[in-house]
Amino acid sequence: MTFTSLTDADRAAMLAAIGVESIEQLFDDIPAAVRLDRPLDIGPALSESELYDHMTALAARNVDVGRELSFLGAGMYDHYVPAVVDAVLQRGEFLTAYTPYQPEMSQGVLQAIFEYQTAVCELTGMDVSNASGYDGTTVAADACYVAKLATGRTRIVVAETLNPQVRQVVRTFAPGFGMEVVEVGHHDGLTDPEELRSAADGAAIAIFQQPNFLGLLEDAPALAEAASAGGALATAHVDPMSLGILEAPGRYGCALAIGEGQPAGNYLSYGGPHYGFLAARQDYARQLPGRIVGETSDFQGRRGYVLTLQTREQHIRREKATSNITSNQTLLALAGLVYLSWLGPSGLREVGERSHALAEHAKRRLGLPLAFEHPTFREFVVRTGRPAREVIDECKRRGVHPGYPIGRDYEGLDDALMMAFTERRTPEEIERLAEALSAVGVEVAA
Amino acid sequence: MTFTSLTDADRAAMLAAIGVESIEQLFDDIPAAVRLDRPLDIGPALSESELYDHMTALAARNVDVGRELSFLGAGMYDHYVPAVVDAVLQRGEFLTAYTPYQPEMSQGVLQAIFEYQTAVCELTGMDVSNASGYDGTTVAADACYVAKLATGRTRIVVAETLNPQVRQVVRTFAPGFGMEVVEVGHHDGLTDPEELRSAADGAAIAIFQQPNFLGLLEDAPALAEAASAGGALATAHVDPMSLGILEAPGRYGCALAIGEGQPAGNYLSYGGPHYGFLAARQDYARQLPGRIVGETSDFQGRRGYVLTLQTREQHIRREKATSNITSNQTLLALAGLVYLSWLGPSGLREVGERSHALAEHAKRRLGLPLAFEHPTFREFVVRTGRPAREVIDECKRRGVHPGYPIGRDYEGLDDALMMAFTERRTPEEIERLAEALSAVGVEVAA
Amino acid sequence: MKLIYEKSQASRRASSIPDPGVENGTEIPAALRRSEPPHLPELAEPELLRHFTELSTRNFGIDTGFYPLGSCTMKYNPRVNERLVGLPGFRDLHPYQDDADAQGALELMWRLQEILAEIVGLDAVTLQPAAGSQGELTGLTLISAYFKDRGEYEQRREIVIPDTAHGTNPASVTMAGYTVRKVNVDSRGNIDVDDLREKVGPQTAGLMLTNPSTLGLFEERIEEVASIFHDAGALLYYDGANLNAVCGISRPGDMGFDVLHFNLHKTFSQPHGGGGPGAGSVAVRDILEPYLPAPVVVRDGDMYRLDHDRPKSIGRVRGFGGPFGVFVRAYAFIRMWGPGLREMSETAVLNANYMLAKLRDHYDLPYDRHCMHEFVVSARSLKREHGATALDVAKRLMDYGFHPPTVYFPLVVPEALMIEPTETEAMETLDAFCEAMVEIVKEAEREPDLLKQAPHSRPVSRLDEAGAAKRMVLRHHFDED
Amino acid sequence: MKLIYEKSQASRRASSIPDPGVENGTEIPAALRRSEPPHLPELAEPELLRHFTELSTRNFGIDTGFYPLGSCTMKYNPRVNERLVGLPGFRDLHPYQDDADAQGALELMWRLQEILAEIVGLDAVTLQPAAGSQGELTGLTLISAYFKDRGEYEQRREIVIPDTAHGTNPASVTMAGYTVRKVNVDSRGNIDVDDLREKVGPQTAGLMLTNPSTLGLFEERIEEVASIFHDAGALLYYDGANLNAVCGISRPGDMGFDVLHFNLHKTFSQPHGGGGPGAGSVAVRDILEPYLPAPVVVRDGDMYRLDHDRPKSIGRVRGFGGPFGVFVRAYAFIRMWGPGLREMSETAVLNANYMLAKLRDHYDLPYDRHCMHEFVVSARSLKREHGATALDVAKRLMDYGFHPPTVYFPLVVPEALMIEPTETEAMETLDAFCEAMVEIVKEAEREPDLLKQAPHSRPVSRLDEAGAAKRMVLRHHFDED
Ligand SMILES: Cc1ncc(COP(=O)(O)O)c(C=O)c1O
Ligand SMILES: Cc1ncc(COP(=O)(O)O)c(C=O)c1O
Repeated sequence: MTFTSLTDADRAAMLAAIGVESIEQLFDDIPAAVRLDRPLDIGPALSESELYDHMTALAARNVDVGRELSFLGAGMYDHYVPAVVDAVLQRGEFLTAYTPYQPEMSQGVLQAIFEYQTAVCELTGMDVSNASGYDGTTVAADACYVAKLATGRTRIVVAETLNPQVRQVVRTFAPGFGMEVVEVGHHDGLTDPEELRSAADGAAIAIFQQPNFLGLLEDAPALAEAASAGGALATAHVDPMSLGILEAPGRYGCALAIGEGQPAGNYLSYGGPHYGFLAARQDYARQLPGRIVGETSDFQGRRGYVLTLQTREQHIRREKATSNITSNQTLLALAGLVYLSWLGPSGLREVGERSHALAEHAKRRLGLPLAFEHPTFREFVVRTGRPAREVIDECKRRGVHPGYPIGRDYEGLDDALMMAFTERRTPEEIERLAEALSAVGVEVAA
Repeated sequence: MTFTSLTDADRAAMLAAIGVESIEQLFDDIPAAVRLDRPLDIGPALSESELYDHMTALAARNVDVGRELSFLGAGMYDHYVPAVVDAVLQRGEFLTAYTPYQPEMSQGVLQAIFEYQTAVCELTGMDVSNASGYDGTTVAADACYVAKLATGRTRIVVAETLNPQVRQVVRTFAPGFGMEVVEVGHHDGLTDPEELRSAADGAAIAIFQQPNFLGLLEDAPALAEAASAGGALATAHVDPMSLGILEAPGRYGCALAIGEGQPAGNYLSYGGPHYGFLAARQDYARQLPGRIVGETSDFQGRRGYVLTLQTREQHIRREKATSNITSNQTLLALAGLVYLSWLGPSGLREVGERSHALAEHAKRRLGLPLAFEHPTFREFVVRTGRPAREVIDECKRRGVHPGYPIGRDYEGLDDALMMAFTERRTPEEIERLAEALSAVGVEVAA
Repeated sequence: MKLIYEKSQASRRASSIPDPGVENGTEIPAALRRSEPPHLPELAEPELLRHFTELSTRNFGIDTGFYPLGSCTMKYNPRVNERLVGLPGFRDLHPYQDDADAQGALELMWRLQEILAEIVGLDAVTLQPAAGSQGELTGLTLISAYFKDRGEYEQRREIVIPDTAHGTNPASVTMAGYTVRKVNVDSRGNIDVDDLREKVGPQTAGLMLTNPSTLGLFEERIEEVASIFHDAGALLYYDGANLNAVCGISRPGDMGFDVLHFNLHKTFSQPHGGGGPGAGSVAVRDILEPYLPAPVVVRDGDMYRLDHDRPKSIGRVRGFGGPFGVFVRAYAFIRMWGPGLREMSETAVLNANYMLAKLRDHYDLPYDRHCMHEFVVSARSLKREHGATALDVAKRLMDYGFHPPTVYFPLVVPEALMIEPTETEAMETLDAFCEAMVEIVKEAEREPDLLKQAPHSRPVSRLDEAGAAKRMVLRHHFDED
Repeated sequence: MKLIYEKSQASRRASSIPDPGVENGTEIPAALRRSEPPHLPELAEPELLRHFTELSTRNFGIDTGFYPLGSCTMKYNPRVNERLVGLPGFRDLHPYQDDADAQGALELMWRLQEILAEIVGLDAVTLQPAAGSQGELTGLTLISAYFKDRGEYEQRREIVIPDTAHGTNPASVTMAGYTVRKVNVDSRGNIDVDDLREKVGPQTAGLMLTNPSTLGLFEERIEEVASIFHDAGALLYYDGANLNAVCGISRPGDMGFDVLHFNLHKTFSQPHGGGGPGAGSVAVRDILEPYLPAPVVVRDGDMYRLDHDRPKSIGRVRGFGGPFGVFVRAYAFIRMWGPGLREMSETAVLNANYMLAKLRDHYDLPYDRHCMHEFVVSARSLKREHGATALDVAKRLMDYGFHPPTVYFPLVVPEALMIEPTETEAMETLDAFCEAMVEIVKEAEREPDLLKQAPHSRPVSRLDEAGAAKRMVLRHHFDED
């Protein structure tokens, strides 16, 4: 199956117009030694229906959240994505357009991004947002670069309760940025503001997560204050779905707010593509990486939207650029915008409240010892009294994935499971979870 | 989940503008005795995600053709519907528009129907096609009414090899039309032209099917000649997917060509919605039921399309109307147009050839006695030597639906299965069919 | 814009078909083989999709804007329904699948039957009919079967229909083999009961009535009307096209109707797809149940099955169990509303009355009553005074970005504009539409040519419909090649 | 057009959220609770969908028409890919699902890794990077790891880049902690090898090169260039943005490159979605394999798994295994073409050369050679003679229904217009575009204001980009309420 229009007659006419005998001749500039003299060994061409059968067979070998009752979270959540999101994303005019370099051709996507930026600012309480980062990990690295530019400093401080993947990405790129990473350990699952204060003194940036990776609510205002006291950019990594009920980072003094957009409008999709968001106080607008859309007007004074602050960007400033993003995640951010518009403020609050209520219900129902006795949002860590890996394997045989084996990332939690609850879960499903756990020897409440 | 915009404030303002106190008052004209004084007992309102879960649970209790290897056909075929069909149908401008009464608002759908009419005419070799009928059964009843109008006669002749459902629908409506139905039996699966000739003499219409319901190729030119000899409208019920390799009814003297559109671009969808097509020689254009689109021009002389020949229709002629179709199957016919455009003439031919080749391969591979020793297109009837119902039940336990129990419709075929093959089937699948049959004691070739 | 055929080029194509790799000699006799390939479009997929994408931009749907096409209930089509109908368990289910392996589909149909019966207050439902007009034909055929069974068929040859009826009603009557007996409408838009009494008698098989009527008015003396027919031994048929006005509020069964069709595609929101698909499910009182088309879905304990064994059945009216995809959407729609369907109808009626209030001083109002979910105004004065017709108003509305209302129907109102907002429109939209309607009246005074020449903003200007019927160009003709 | 926020109205909403029916007191400390709700849009779903539908009509995509945006490979996006990516087994798969229950996803990724390695002639692939520019940063970080391992990192601080390079190359170099060393381009558009020899030495870590270059020209002396670097102990990085020219024809690994990124979203057709998503998978020669980001997908017998145990890995560059949905589409695309990918590239190159032949007499041609899959012409004479710039030409093309090409890039060509037709365009489309380009030259002579004031046919006329940067209105501001 190919997607070309040229017929033999077309080809002949075109070669004649070019003035060559064969297509081969067009490749004369390629030295013989570097030409491939055999067909690519990548399997035969498939027709659409063969491809469909092949791919459905592959898909059938995955156990998606519709095929087992899953309490996995750990950064990616099974909130319901309404069909209207797909309807918008499948509009060819959005789907098959690229970066809106030519604003007159692209008012649709430009206005949508402007609306998205507004939504992110509203969620986070910030002044400015970019048009999207790659995901919730890379926006943290982006934030570090912003901080370096803004402060001239090089130390990055991260809380140990920040998502491990986020910390890993920061560590990968910090050396290239000329920065170093310091980690602040947790105490009983939480970050101590005073430890953060001293670590962040003289640092470029301090990043913490709310709710943190363990599902716990940090004393975010205290952390923000402690982080910024010594001049570092206080940066909260936040879950968009919490922001209907949890305070906006901009309201407790953060300079930057970042996060993973997946829970807000993107499918799980085995980890991507999703969008990361990055918002800042006005002071840092000119240091932000990524596309940014601004309002302007046309010859007739009509309102319109364009990519702006381009002097930050690679295509203008090249090696001096402060933004090195070209392709970004606009389509996923558009999904986020449609989803948040579908929710509205009350819907967002309800999703938060109901996920929270179900999680609290599950805590009560299971009655298992909590690994950390602190308030949580929609995810918590329990001790099962058995190696988590075994509990998972055995529950899965009963059609239940009971949660994330958090011992993978933190010491001393090998018997612990982190369980996530979204508005899609039901009390009946929590009952099934309790039954499965009980059946595999975990001592849940009767 | 509802889809209304009115807020309490809106409602109040609107009631004030109307000059009533409450919505109740707007219903004052309804006599008290016929008002419902309790809530409808239809289950609680569901949110979108609850609905989705409920519906996926229902869907999961159906064994679709992706979940078992199915050789069912008998009028509905598992040809592959390419994704581009969905992409077009999901365009809101097509999906959510209605009948193009206002042509200036509806050039998109009008031109599409004109293109569809052209495709149907090309397939069938006819001069004029309507914009779609409901399905492959109702177009047969429509054809009878056309014939009555055109001939002033009342006898309907149908071949016994015409799809039983089609015959049933004709029987249901014939009395209301003031018509009566005569059936011409089959001989060894085929219709005898001479029997048809005498039955059709003085009749309004004679309908036969090519390939017939038993999968066999009738001597269609002979049947058409025999049918029309006595002045009846020779009408072929044809399978669109056969028309890349089988002769067009218009070329062998039919007055009308009808058929079920499903195989050409519609999903199986448990039987509907699909489209029926109805095409005719020019002589019968003014008797055709259904919407018909014609070319015209606007004030500036630009080409455009409109619904035409409306003096046939119910909204103009009321009880004298010859067309009583308002809502039709345009969206499904559009799917047909997109599919046929995707195929092109060579694709249509290839689907036909390859389905045929697979069926022939299966005949050879299975080596089972054929119920009828005549050429077939992509479906044939074999004798299994056991009650078909049992063979089906036992094969299904092995994940194979071996075919349609044709004994349901025709005497003496209780041990027979009718098996259909489309381009989606493979030699490996035919092997699986052979294995399943063999495992349940049917004596397939080794 | 070019036709797809005009964009074709020999030996282009979009499709690729699997090669089974088996012997491919044909067993088809030469005499039956196609002599010349059909002229189907030949384009690669990119051009194919562009063609239809461009075509779509020349079309207006509910997604584009307000579509107050009276009698058609052009409400929002929830996108979740498209998702559901695309689930492989529904989409790819063969209609001859064994009942045991189609339990989800059968349960859905059974539940829908039950729900529909409850909504209209009748006893049994067939989902088979393909659209409203086929529902009518089915309903009338049921009535025939009933009277045949009672030996009254030959006697009862008339169906009474008011002037306001939709065209399919009289057309269905004829096709079902009956004669139409017309009854007048009185000054309040109701059936003229005195006239009615004269027309009903032993020759009467039944009444066909839309209630609320196509004027958007509830039949105030419906109980009396019903008894006139029942007293005469005749039956009442309810045209359900206007059910959106009364869900959860008043039930046709309780009004005295014996048989009706739903337009599932209207009341319960189907994407109309430029003309269809629809579904014309029919509900009946118990006396008519034996005659329902076979098969019907029945429940035996925990299992659902297609019941083909219905000796008195009129037979099939369509293939299989009916347009299943439409059922999926209708069922989904109803489940989202639940008993709130009442609020749905209330909102539809409120919206219509609000518009009526805003327009009543600017257009002629044939019947001065609260309307139900739709209403009819007339451009009679406008025509008389400024020569601007209902059609001109309709065309001019396009320039304001609105789909026009239904025009010239019902026939009893000259220069009719039949406006149905549905429940899914926002007040601002209704305001904007009414403002445009009022503005157009002013334009008619000021500059009538603005209307006569309208539309000015569409891909084509006004099209010559009469010319089309004369020319009869009904398909593309290919140059002989 | 109004912003969605300007259409909002308090207490409207589209969503409805299940009520779990459990105790719903909150356990969240008051001090952490939200003090004021965010201003998110408040609309019912019908208005929501209309808003985005209308917005979409103000946008131009490949589905709308020709989009010859040089360097971006705007080819047709097969719709089957959208179907596949929506299969629940892919769409709803949690990334922390156990490997044993994600075998289909892992197999797909593993197969894609293998295929990509074969296409470029290198040994190993990581799918993790999110886009081309992140692929670059990843590749440079791999180079750093390699030199750190060999103790040469402190010494090798320079990356050589030609003038023609895309902006992300130098930007990535800086972010990876290197210094850019520029090398000139000679009169045929190749790297100036004499200049190069002077710039490469013990301080050199590597070269970053796009081949064919952003001029659309194949680097004729690539073997020599490669040995200059390898002889100096440095590595070669290949920017894969232009891979669409050479699939199945010439492989970067065979040219001497050691590491490269793919732009899966270009070569292997992803819907670009108004800016993204993309994928910048990176392929490396065996010497760099130990440093690849973890995890990578490996195959053990019949099983596939994520290998996290990579002691020399540079670490993660993105979450999870990368943008999986992009892999589904890229894999699907490649499987449809199979070894025919060669024909894909040939067609892309043929299309470009055909356009070049049609335009060469009308615009300035900086380098007179056959081009590869794209080419660059200049509006320099047009500007000098008629004051019409490349930008004016671009804007005027909109009025002809085309998306403009890339303009003002590469920087080495003044008034550059960079045109990339891809393989999916029909000859008629190329003809129509070229005719428009030629016509625009005539318009520039005749009526230059037509260009200067263009576009004339879009929802807005030319927008003030400088003004936007000054005003800095980057979000909607709500009236205090
Ligand atoms: C009042 C009325 N009755 C009957 C019908 C016929 O319904 P359908 O279009 O579904 O055949 C319609 C709609 O067209 C209608 O408005
Ligand atoms: C030549 C070249 N290199 C690198 C890139 C960067 O790729 P991406 O947009 O995927 O980050 C691009 C595209 O923008 C490009 O054209």
